[in-house]
Amino acid sequence: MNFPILTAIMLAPVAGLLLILLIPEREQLTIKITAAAATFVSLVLAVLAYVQYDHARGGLQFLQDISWVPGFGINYSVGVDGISMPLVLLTAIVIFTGVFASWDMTQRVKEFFIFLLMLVTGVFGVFISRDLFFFYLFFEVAVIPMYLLIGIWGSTRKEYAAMKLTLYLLVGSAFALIGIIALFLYASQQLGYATFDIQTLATVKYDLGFQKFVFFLMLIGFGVLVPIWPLHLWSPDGHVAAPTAVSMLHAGVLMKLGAYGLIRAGVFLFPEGAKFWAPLIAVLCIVNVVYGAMIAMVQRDLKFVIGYSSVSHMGYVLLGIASLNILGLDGAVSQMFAHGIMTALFFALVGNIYHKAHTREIASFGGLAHQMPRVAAGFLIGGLASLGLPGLNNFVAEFLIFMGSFTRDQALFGGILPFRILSILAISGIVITATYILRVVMKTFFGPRKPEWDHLEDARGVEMVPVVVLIATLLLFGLLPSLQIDMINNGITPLVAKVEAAKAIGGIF
Amino acid sequence: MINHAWLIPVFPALAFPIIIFLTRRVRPLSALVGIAAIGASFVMAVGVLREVLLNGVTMAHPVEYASTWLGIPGLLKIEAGVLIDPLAAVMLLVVTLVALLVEIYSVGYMHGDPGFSTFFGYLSLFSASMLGLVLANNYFMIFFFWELVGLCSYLLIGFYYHKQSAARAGLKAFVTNRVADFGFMLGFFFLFAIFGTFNFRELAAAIPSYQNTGFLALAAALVFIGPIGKSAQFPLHVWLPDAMEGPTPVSALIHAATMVAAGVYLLARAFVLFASLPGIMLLVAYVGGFTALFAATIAITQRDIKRILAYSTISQLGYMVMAMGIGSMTAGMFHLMTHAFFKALLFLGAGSVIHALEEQDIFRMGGLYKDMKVTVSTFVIAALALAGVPPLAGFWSKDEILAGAFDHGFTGLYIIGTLVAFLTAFYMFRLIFVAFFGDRRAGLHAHESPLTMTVPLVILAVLSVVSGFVGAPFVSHGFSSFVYYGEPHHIEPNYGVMLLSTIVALAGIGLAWLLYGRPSDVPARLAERYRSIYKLLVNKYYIDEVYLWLFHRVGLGLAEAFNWHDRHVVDGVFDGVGDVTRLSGHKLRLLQTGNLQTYALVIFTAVVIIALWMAAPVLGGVIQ
Amino acid sequence: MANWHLLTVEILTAALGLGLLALGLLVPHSDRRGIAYVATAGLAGILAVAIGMREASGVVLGGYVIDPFGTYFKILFLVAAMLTAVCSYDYVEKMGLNQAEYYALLILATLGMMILASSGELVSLYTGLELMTITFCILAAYHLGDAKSAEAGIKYLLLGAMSSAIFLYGLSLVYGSSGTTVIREIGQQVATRGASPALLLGTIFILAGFAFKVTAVPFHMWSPDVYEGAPTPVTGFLSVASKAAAFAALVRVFFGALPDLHNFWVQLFIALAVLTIVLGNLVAIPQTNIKRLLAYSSIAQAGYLLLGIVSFSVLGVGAVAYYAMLYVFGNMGAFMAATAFYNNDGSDEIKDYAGLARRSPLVAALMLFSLLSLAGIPPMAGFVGKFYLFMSIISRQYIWLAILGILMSMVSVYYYLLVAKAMYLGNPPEGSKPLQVAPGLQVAMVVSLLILFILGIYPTPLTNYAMNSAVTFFMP
Amino acid sequence: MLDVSALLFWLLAAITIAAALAVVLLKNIVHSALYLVLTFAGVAGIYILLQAEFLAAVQLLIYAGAVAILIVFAVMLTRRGDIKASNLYNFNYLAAGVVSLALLVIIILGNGRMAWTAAPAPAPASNVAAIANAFLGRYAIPFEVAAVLLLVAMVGAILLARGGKPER
Amino acid sequence: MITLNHYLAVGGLLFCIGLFGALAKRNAIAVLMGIELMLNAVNINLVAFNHFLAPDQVTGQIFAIFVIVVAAAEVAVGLALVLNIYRRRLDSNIDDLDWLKW
Repeated sequence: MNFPILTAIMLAPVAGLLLILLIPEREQLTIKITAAAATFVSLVLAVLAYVQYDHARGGLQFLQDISWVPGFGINYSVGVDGISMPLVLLTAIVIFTGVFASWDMTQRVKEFFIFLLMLVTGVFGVFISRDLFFFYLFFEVAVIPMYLLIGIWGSTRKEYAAMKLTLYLLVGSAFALIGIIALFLYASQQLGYATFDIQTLATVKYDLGFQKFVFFLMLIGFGVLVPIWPLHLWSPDGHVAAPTAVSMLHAGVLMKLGAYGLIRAGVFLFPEGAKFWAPLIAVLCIVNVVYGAMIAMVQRDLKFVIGYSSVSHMGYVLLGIASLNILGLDGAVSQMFAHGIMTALFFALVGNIYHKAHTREIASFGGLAHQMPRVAAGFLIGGLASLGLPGLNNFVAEFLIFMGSFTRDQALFGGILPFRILSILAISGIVITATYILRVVMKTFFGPRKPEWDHLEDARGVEMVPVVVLIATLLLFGLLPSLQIDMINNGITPLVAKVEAAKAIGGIF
Repeated sequence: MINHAWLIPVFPALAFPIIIFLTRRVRPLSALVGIAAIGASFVMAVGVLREVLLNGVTMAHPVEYASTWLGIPGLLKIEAGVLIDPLAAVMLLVVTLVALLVEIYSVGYMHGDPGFSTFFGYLSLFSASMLGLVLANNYFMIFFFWELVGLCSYLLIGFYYHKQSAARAGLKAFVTNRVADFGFMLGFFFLFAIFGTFNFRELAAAIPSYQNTGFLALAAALVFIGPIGKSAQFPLHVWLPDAMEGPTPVSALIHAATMVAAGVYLLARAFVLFASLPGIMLLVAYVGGFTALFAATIAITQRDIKRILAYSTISQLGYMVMAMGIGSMTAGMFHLMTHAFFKALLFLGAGSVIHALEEQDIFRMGGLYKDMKVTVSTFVIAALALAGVPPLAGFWSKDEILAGAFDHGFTGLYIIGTLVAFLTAFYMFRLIFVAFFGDRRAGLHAHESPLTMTVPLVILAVLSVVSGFVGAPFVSHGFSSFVYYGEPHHIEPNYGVMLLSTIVALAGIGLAWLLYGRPSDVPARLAERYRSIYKLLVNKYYIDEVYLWLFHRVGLGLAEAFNWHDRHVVDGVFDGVGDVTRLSGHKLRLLQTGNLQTYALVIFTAVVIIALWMAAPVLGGVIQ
Repeated sequence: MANWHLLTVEILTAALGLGLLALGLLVPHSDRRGIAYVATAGLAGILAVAIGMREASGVVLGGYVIDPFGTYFKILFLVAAMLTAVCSYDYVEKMGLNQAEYYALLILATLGMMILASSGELVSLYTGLELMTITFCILAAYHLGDAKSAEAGIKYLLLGAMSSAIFLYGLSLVYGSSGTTVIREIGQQVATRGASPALLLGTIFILAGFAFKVTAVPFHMWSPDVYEGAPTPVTGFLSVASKAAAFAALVRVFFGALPDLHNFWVQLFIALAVLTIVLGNLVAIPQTNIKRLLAYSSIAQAGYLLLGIVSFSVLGVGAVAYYAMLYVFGNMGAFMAATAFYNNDGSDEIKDYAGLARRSPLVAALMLFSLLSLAGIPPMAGFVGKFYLFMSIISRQYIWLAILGILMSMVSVYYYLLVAKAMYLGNPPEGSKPLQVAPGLQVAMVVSLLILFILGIYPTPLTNYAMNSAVTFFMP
Repeated sequence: MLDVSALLFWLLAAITIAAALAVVLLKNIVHSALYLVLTFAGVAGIYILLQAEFLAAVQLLIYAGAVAILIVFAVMLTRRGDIKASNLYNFNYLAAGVVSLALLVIIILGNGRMAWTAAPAPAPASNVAAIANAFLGRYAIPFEVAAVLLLVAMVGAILLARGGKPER
Repeated sequence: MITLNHYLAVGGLLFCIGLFGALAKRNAIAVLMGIELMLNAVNINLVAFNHFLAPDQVTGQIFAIFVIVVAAAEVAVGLALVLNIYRRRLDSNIDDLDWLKW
C-alpha cells in the first residue's frame, strides 16, 4: 500500500496538538511555530494530493481502508474525489493561514492552538471520509472545540454566540444523524449486510417516500451548517464573536461541511429526494442571497457584514445544488472553495484591524487606506472576489452556478413559475452584493484621513502571509479555472449521472 | 501580426503587476513601463490594421482563433479567443492610440501625485482589459473584460480616495454598471440557453434561423441593458457625470473615448442579434435618441467644465446608440472613432486648464486664450469637430448618422438628432466663450502646460481634423466599405442633410456668441424667466435625487426592515424556543418539593395512572 | 454440586467485603489508609478474575445464571467500584472514621448488584436488590457530619422500601399467575398460559419497582435529593452501578420472563422513556449544584437506556450494555472531578468551578470530556453508545422517539456546556491555588479519560462483547 | 354455610384489617405501634389458616417480637411533645387516600378477574422439612445473601445510630 | 368456601392501608409501620398463592421468609436513621426533611 496521504493530512494537526501538549505554556513562539509547522505539513500534503490526483482515472483516490467495527460495517475508509479534494485543499490553506492570522494571540496560547488543531482534524476527517459513520463522527468533532474557541477567545457577546452556534449545529446534526441511521438500516436490509460505505449505500434503491423523508432530514441537518434560511442565525453571531482564526475556519470551511454533506449524503444517495426538495432549496436560497445581502447592507459591525455576506454567498451554493445539474453542482463546489478562501481573507483582515483598533464599528472608521494601504488593498480584493469580479475564483464559481440554475428547465407551481425565474431572482443578488461590499470598503477605507487612527500599523511580516496566500489562491483559480473545475467536474459527473438516471419526479411545488 | 494579436492586451497586462510590485517606488520607471507597454500594443494594433487591410480580412471573413479557457465536456466551452475583423481592428487602433496619448499626457498631468505609479498601473490594467474586450470572440469573454474595465473605472474614479465625493462616485459608477451587467448577463444566459454557445460567430450563424423571436427579443433586450449602463444611456446614465471625480486623463480615456464606447462596441458585435429584431432596434434607437437630447439639454446649464463634457459624452453616446438602432452600424462606429479623438482631446484640454488653474467652474475662468494658446486652440478645434462644423471629423460622422436616420425614414429621430446638433454647438461654445475668451478673471495665474501634455493635444487635434475623411461620403472604399453589417455599401452624400446640420451647428455657435460672447445679462434673465425649466435642467431632472431616494428610503429601508425581522422575528423564534425550554426547566424543577411523601405519592399515582391507561387489558380484558 | 466455581466472582467479592470488615477491627486507626488500598487491590484482582471468566456460562442451583451478559455487568460493577474506591481515599478521610466499613459496604453493595445481575430467579433477585438498596442507604447517610447526608439516607430508605413493596407485590402476582419464581420457567408459563389481568398488573408493579431503581420519570424523584446529599463518590457509584444493575435485572426479567408480553410493556417503557428524557434534561438546565445537575443528567441517561429496552432487540440490549459501560466512565469521570474539586474547595456549586481549567487542566478536561461523553459528542465514547441506542429504536421505526431523544440530548449539551463555560470561560477567583489531587486519583482520572476516548474511537472489542452478551435473550 | 375455617378466616381478616386501620388512623404513635403488633399477629393467624405454620412462627418471632419492639423503642427514643398528637397526617393525606383507594380497586378488580390455575400436586407432608431443604438447596444463594444483608444492616444500624462526630 | 381471592383481597386491603399510612403520616416511624403493613400484605399473597396454586413446593413461603428478613433489616437501618436525624433535629417528622429539593 502506498503512503496514506489523506490520513497523514488529517493526523498532522493531531501530531502538532500532541506536541503542543508537551510544550510549556510560556513558550508561546514555539507553540505557534509548532502549529504552523503541523498545518504546513497538511498543506503541502494536500497540494501534493491535489496535483497527484489522476484525472484520467477519476473517482475516489488515495484510498485507505481499515476495518473498524465489523459488526456494523463501520470501516475507517478514506479517499477523495473531485468534490472533496478541493475542499481538503481549502481546509489546508485556511488553517495554515489561520495560524498566521492568530500570530498575535497572547492569551492562553497553548489551549488555543490545541483546540484549533482539534477542530481542523475534524474538518479534514469529514472531507476525506468515505464511511458515513466516520463522516458524521468527524462532523461533530469539529463542534465542541469551536464552542471553547469562541467562548474563551471571542469578543462581542461571545458566550451567547458560542452557545447559540453549538446548539444550532448540534440540533442540525441530530437530524442528520437520524437520517444516517435510517439510511443505514434501510440499506443493510436491502443489501443483506451492514455497511456505512457511501459508495455502496448509493447503489441501493430507496423507495420514494423514504428518499423524500431522509433527504428532508439531511436538508435540515446539513442545511443548518450551510446555513440555510431561516436556520442561519448562528452564523453571523458566531462569525462576529469568534477570534480571527476561528472565524476564518468557521466561515471558510465549517459552513462547507454542510453543503458538502448535503451533496454527498443528500443528493448523491437520494437523487429522487433531491429532485423533490430542490424547488424548496431554490426558494430558500433566494431568501439567503437577497435577504442576507440586504441585511449585510445595514450592518454596523465589519464582521457582521461579512457574516451576513456569508449567508448570502452560501445561498449561491444552495442554488447550485438545487439546480441538480453538472454546471450548477460544479459551481456549487467551486463556490464553496472560493467563498472559503475569500471569507477567510476577509476575516484575516478584519481581525488584523480589530486587533489594532479594538473596534469594528464601521462608522468609527474612514480613510483607513491612508494608514493601512495593504489591508485596504487586500480587503478591496476580497470585496471584488465577493461581488464576483472576473479573474477571481468566485466569479467562475458564481458564473457556473448561474449557468447551471439558468439552464435548468423545470416549471414549478403547476407550470406557472419556471425555475429560471428563481434563478434570475437569485442572480440579482450580485447587484446588492456589489452595493454593500463597496459601501463598506468606501466607509472604512476611503475618505479623509482620520488622525485618531494614525497609530495603526499596516499589516506586515507574518501578518501578510494569510493575505498573500489567500489572494494568490483566488487569482490562481480565477485566472486558470480549469485547474479547479476539471477536478470538481470529475467528481460531479458521476453524481449527476446518478441524478439523471433517477426517476423523474415533480418537485414539492 | 494578426496571429499574434493576442499579445496586444498582454503587454499592458504585464505592465500592471510590474508597476505595482516592482517599480512603484521609481516613478519615472513606472511611467516608462506603462507607456512602453501601451506603445507596443499600439504598434501591434497598427500592424493588425495593416494586415486586415492588405490581407482581405473583412467583416464576413474575420480571423478567429481560440483556446479553451474552461471546458466542461458536452456542456460548456468557454474560450479565450481572438476575433479580428475590421471592427475590432479599428477599435484596437482607437483604444491603443488614445491610451498611448493619454498615458503620455499623464506623465505631465500626474506629476507630483503620490499615487503616480499606481495610476500608471491602473491605466495599464485598464488598457489590457479594454483591449481584451475588443478582441473577445465570445460573450463570456467580453463580459469578463467588461467587468474588468468596470473595475478599473471604479479604481480610477476613486483614485483620490481621500475625497469622499470621489469614493462615492466610484461606488455609484460600479453599482450602476452592476445593474446593467446583471441584465447583460441574463441576456447572454438566455442566448446560451437557446443556442448553447457564447461564440459570436456561431451565434451569428444560428440566430437568423431561430424562430421564437419573442424569446430572442427578451434576450436582446436584456443584452441591451449592458450598453445602457456602460455607455451611460438613460436611465442608467447617472454615474458618468459623477465619474468626473477621477483624474482628468481618466475621464478622457475611460469616460469619454474608450470604455463608455464599449457599450456601442458591444451593440456592433451583437449586431446580428439586434438586426433580426426590429422592435428591439427601435427601442435601441429611441433610447439613444432620447439620451442624446436629454443629456444635451442638461449640458447647456452646467457650470463645471468636466461635467459639461460628461453630459456631452452621454449625448454623443446616445447618438451612437441611435445610429445602431436605426441599423447603421457603420455610422455608429464611425462616430465612435471620431468622437474618441475629439472628446479625448476636449477632456485633455480641460485637464490642461484644470492643471493650470485648479479650478473647474467655467464661470470662474476667462480669457485663458492669452496664456494657454496650444490648449485653447486645440480645444476649439475639438469643439468645432464636436459641433459638427465641416470639414472636421465630427461633421462627417454625425452627418452619416443623421443621413441614416433620414434615409431610413426615422423622421422623429432625425429631428431629434438635428436638435441635438444645435444644442451641442451651443453648449460647447458657451463653454468656450465663457472660459477661454472674455475678460481674464482676477487671481488666475494660468500657464501653458508642459510638453508631455501639449504634444498629445496637438496629435489629437490633427486627428480630430482628418479622421473624418476616412468615412466621408466622397471617399471611395472608405469606412463604410470596411466596417459594416451585412453588405458593404457606399453612402451617397445627402446634401440637404449636410446643409441643414451645418446651418444648425453654426446657428448654435452664433446663439452662444450672442449670449456669452460678450458681457450680457441675457442668460441670467432667461434663467429667471424660465426659472422652473432652468432649475429642472440645472438639477439634471432630479434623477439623482430620485435614485437616492429609492436607495435610501426604499432600499435601505427594506434592508433595515429585514435586519429587524432577522434579529427579532427569526432570532426571536429560535431564541424563544430556547427560552421556553429553559423556562420549562425552571418551572418543572419546582415539582421537586423535597418532601419524600410527595415523591411517594407521585410514584403510586403513576402506578395507578398506568394501570388505568392499560385498563383495557388489565382490568377489562386480555390482550392477545 | 459441580459448578460452584462459576460463583468465584461473587464468593471473592463477599470474602473481600467481609474480610475488610474484620480487618477494620484489627488495624489501628492511624493505619486505616491501607484498607483503602487493600480494597482497591482486591477489587482489581476480582476484576481480573471476572474478565477471565467473561465467556463462562452455566446455571447454579437452578436459579442463578452465569452468562456473558451477567459477567459483563459484573465487570462493569467492579470497574465502577474500583473507580469509586480510588475516588474515595481523601473524601472518606475527610468524612471521619469508619473507613473499613465504608469500603466493606461499597464492596457488599457491589455484591448485591452482582446477585441482581445474575439472578435467574425472583427470590435471589429480590435479596440481591435489597442488599444493594440497604447498603446504599447506609452509604448515602455515611457522611455523619452532614445533615443532608442523613436526609438523603432516609429518603432513599423509605422510598426504596415503598417501591420495593410494590415491586414485591408485582413479583407475588407474577409468581401467582405462573406458579414459579424461576425466570425461565415463568417465561414458559406465560408462553403457554398467555396474558392475564393479574400478570399484567404484576408487570406494571414490577415495572414501577425497576423504574424507581433506574430513576425513570415519574419514579425518579428520590434521586436528585439523594444524589445531592450522599457523599460524592457514593453518588457516583449509585448513579452508575445501581442503575446498571437495575437495568441488567430489568432485562433479565422482562426479556427472560415476559418477552411474550412485550407488546404490552413496550408501550409503558416508551412513555417512561419519553418522560424521562424530556424531564431529566429540562430540569437539569436550572441546576446550580454539580451533583444535582449530574443527578438530572443521569435521569436523562436512564431515559436513553430505556430506548434500548423499547427496541426489544439484540441491538437494543447490546446498546444498553455498551452504553452502561461507558456511562460508568463518563459519569464516574465527572464525579471524580467533582470529588477532587470538593476535596480542595469544599463546594459542589457550579459557579465555584470558574476558571477551573486554569487551576487544574486535568480535572477540567476530565469533567469536560466526561460531560461531552454523556452528551454523546464524538469522539467520546458516549457518541457510539447513543449511536447504537438510536439505531436500535430506529430499526423499530420509532423515528419520532429518536428525534426527540437526539434533540433532548442537544438540550443536555446546553447545560453541560454551562459547566464547561464556568470551567473554561470563567476566571479563577482571586487568590485561588492549583488543585491538589492525589496521585492515585490522578491516575484514575487519566485512565478514565483515555478509556472514554478509546471507546469512542475504537469501540469494536467492547461492542462485540456487549452485542454477544445480548444474544442470550433472543435465543430460542 | 360457614365452616370453621371460613369463620376463622373472616375473624382473622377482620382483626387484621381493623388493627391495620387503627395503625394508620390513630393519632397516638404508641397506640399505632401496639396495633401493629396486633396486625402482625393476625397475619400470623392467616398463615396458619394457609397451613404455613413455620412461617407463622417466624412472623410472630421476628415481626411481632423483634420488629415491633424495635419500633416501640424508637418511638420512645424520639418522643418529643405531646404523645397524643404524635402521629398526625401530613398535608397530602387526602390525595394519599384517593391513590390508596384507587390502587385497592385496581388490585381487587385485577385479581378478581383472574382464573387462577392451580397445580395438581398435593401439599407435602411437612412444611418445615421442605423449607429447610430449600434453604440449603435451591435457595442457598439468597440465603447467604440474606445473611450478608443482615450483617450489613447491623453494621449500618450501629454506625448510623451511633452518629458521627460533628463536622470538623 | 374461602377462596384464593378472599386471601388476595385481604392482602390487597392490607397493602393499601399500609400504603395510606406510608403516604399520609408525618412521623417517619409511622411511615415505616405503613411499609411493614405493605410487606405483610405481600406475604399474605405469597403464602396464599403457595397454598392454593403450587402446594408441591414451598417457594411462596420461602419468599415470604426472605421478605420478613429484609423487612427486619430495613426497619433496623431505618430506625437507626430516624434516631440519627432525631438527634440532629429533635424531630422525626418527614415534612421537615426538605433541605434537599429543586
